[in-house]
Amino acid sequence: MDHFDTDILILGAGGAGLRAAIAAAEAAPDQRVALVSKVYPMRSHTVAAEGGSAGVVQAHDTLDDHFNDTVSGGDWLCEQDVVEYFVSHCTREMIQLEHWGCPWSRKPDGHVNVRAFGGMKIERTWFAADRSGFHILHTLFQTSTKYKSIERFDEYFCVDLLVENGRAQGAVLLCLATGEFCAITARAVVLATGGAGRVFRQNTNGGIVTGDGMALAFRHGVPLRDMEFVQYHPTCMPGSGVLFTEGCRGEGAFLLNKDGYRYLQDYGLGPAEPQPRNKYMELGPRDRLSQAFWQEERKGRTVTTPQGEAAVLLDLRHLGRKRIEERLPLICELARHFMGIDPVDTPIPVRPAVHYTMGGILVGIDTASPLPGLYAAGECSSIGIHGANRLGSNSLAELSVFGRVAGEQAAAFAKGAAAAEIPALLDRARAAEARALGLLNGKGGGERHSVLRKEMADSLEKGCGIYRLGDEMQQACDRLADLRHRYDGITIDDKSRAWNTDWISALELGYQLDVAQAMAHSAIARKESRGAHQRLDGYTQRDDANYLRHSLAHYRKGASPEISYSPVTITRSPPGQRAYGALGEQLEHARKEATHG
Amino acid sequence: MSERRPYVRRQSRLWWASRTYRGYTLRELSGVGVAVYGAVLLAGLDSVRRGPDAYAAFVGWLSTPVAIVLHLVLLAAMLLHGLTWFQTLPKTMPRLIVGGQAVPQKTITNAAIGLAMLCSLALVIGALS
Amino acid sequence: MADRDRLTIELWILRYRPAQDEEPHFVSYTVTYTEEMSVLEALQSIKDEQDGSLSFRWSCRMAICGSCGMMIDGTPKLACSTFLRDLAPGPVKIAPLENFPIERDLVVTVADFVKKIESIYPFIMPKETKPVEAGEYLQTPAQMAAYEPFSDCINCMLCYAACPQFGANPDFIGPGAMALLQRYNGDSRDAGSRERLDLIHGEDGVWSCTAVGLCSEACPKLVDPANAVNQNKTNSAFDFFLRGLRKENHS
Amino acid sequence: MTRPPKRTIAPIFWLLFGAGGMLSALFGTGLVIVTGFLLPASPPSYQAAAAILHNPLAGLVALATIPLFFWHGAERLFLTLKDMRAGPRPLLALISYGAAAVGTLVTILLIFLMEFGS
Ligand SMILES: Cc1cc2nc3c(=O)[nH]c(=O)nc-3n(C[C@H](O)[C@H](O)[C@H](O)COP(=O)(O)OP(=O)(O)OC[C@H]3O[C@@H](n4cnc5c(N)ncnc54)[C@H](O)[C@@H]3O)c2cc1C
Ligand code: SF4
Ligand code: F3S
Ligand code: FES
Repeated sequence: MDHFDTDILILGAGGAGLRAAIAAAEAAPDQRVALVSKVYPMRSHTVAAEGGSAGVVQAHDTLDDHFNDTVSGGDWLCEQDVVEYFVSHCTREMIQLEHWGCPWSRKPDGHVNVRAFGGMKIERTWFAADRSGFHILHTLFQTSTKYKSIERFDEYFCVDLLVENGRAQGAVLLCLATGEFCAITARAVVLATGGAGRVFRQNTNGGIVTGDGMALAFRHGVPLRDMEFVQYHPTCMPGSGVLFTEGCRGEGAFLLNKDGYRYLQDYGLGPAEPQPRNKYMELGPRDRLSQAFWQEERKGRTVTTPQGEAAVLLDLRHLGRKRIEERLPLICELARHFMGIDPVDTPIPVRPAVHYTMGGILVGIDTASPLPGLYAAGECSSIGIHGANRLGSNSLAELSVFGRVAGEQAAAFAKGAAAAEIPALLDRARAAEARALGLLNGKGGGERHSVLRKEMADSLEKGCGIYRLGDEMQQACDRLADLRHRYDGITIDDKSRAWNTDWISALELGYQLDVAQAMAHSAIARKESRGAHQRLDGYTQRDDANYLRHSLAHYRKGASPEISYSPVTITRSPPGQRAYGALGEQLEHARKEATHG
Repeated sequence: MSERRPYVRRQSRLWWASRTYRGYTLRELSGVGVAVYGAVLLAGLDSVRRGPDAYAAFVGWLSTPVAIVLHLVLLAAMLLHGLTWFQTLPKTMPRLIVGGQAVPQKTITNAAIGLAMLCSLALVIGALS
Repeated sequence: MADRDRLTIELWILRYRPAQDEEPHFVSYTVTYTEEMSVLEALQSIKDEQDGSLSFRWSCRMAICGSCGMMIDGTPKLACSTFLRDLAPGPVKIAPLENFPIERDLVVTVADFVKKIESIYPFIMPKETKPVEAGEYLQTPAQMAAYEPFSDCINCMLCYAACPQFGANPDFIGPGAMALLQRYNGDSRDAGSRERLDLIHGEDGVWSCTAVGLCSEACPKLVDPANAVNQNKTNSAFDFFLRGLRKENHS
Repeated sequence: MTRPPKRTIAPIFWLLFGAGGMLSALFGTGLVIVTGFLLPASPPSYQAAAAILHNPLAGLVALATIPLFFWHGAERLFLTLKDMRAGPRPLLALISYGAAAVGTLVTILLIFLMEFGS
């Protein structure tokens, strides 16, 4: 097996991984950085983010407002100290990206422009047309090529972490092109492997978003936090789940039911004004909008698409051709190309689909996980800013802010750390290789992993959807246990080594099943409704007395995960009622009065 | 030893004749037509230098079927050349920004073709008068 | 619309498995398809239901990650945004991107292309360095319009598959990397044009391009890489004659 | 950093090619119509033709136009031959550019003779 030794190993080269690599290279130019990704960095799923990234810039906006929006958006399940750090560093990171060349959309005077986003009180979303993630990712990737100390391992798939003496010291990689393994030993390891949305059926995520890093850390004893909170995005393409950015609504789009009625006003988000105010109607948060869809579907007020899916209508027509084509070119392309609909004169049928995993690898404000030497940033991590529901545009900001922190922290740790214990690590690496080869060459019982994958996605969609019921969640847990068991008996069609995507998919499925179990078990254990976790079986209310706590899923080999809880850090925003629309405004007034009075 | 063994496909020697690239090859050959026409011009010029007999012979040749067909072909080549030349023109220059927006390449091409039509027309009118 | 017609279509897929095949060969698959099914979805259904050994790259399914370029009926296309309804009745020929070595099945070698991208200093070389604390550089919408389309390149390499000069000379820097070069050269915040231009004066730089122009037609993102290459050919030509003057200016 | 690659002399030919291409694209069609169709239909007398051409200005115009047409065609011929892989590159270059060079010399010579000769 090939072996490379390095100082800082970064797994994942999406937005978070690239930002971490650059930060590490700048913080410690004398240290070597290995940057690993199972796809070329610019294919990472950050590329698909459309809407934009948060950062307070306007004179009438404040960090406090961003803080409050984020904490109430997360239904108070946020680590408030982390949110505080986060909001005060977003803008700096956005400017840094600008200096590196990110083509943010501009105002006529040459200053960066910002747009409105759901759940944000004031416009603070930096955007690059509707290709914000694309431009951020390409800017970071291209900028990273400037640093000689970064060595990339493109199209290398991580099959395991190397942990020795209670410290993360490297990883075992499978080179896609050759099918050969290699071990990278390091003094510090950063996980930046992205989310896990593809465990669900209809989702906005790319094929590579399979929760690998979450499962890797999980298997090595790092808890996954708040995994029951999975965000549904309200406006996606029926069938495929491809996203229509929230930027559409930021630009003023309406959501209509089959009668052409702006139904959100029936769900506490009104009044319905021609130009929705921030945090009202269409600019409410995602969980609320997705829940309203579910209710409309129950009432039979949705349309049915040719694919047989229920949908509501995203209406852009009143914005006019010029604005639509200028601000939302990708949306035009998607609607015209993929659906044969011109948004200039026809509303687009949309429905919710799984979009984002709020939970992830437990890390502290310094991005360090409980396993020494292991850091995590980006969607794979749970640093605590999203709580029970993430606000749109907080995630790109997160990967910038905490990608940097992770790079710097890992560099600092590596500097002080003892050298990797290479012989012992290589033994472990060979064992990991043998396991992966065992999966490839094992005879199995003839079952295809694609069958298991579909069943997994179906059971999660049923059991852990927009609204949840105890027995349905139980069924999901049971089916997942069964799938986990059947997974050991799968047969891989393709026994060759070079570019064996059959094998890779099977390895990914293993990760997905672990993550899915963590989600389902965390969900069934939370007996309340909060943010993206909404129950209809008697636990319809938020229960701060018992559940203003983070869930922690712990891995147990061969068994279902164990769930425990940890406290939430609350510094200055005591849990209040989470409301939007007119009620939200009233409550906020009252809160302000109270603090001033 | 790994299994990896990238397979390099050789580009077909006749790629330039394939459907995809036929337009390109014709465009290039139209440029050769320009040179051939240069030779015809030179021959005419030289006939004048060599005296009235040579000149008469040249003018006489111009009316033969061979010369007429040749000139028809050259005319087609010139037209194709002119058209494709101005289609390529905007590709060879920086994006033209007017009033904050890029001028569409079609506009540049059309303007240049218009200019070429004026130039050629001027020659024809000049010759007729 | 429950009983929509279930149509079938035949796909001829060029397959090459280095472990067992001497050279690539076409294999036929038949898939059932619906109106809105893309070529990528057809390939996925083959992989899931008929033959798990078929390999191809994909991720985003929305024409933005640039993974799924392939030759579809002889034209370079993104599989995720090419629809079977437009190719019916078939059979449809699917092959790996032209002009690139085949790693396996529909997977081609990308590393050389990425090296080219890395070679052209694909980052801002600022005119004046400015601390982040001092805020953003100003850039008017007109200044953005000068380079923005070039920044939309998704690195899908379709333009390379369309370019016969790249087919003839694999070392030709090619349209995609030139689009990126122009993306930075055209940026009002950048001062690296000189250095980048110096990289492309050679035969493998802009001078392999014969302005075929099909690169721009293949581009799914309207980047117009032909403009990037040929504009710089003009620049390189002028620089060839004017470099004497330039030296004087510098010293 | 990487050393700059070797320059080629392609820009010289490219510039000639461009000048010839532009001239012919602007005036080529008109010229062909005039000399190919109008002239044989009603040919000017020899005296008239000679008078026009003996004017040094006309000589200069011809001197610019004809060789540039040659160089334009030569570049395209060379590239097409190269595309067709018709032979080793130096040979193809020799044939194409050589022809244009000879044509240019001949043009200069003939025009010189016409303006200053007998
Ligand atoms: C369609 C869409 C639109 C979005 N829009 C917005 C938006 O407008 N604003 C916003 O703030 N957020 C948005 N988000 C969310 C945001 O884009 C993501 O959360 C964020 O980009 C995740 O970045 P990341 O760096 O953590 O992971 P990714 O970009 O997913 O990168 C993961 C990296 O890890 C690598 N990797 C994974 N597993 C392995 C393995 N086993 N071995 C080796 N490498 C591995 C991958 O190759 C990749 O390089 C959107 C998300 C989606 C899906
Ligand atoms: S220029 Fe266009 S075709 Fe070429 S790589 Fe970029 S996006 Fe793809
Ligand atoms: S197709 Fe090739 S030859 Fe030039 S214009 Fe485009 S790079
Ligand atoms: S799958 Fe991403 S471009 Fe097609």
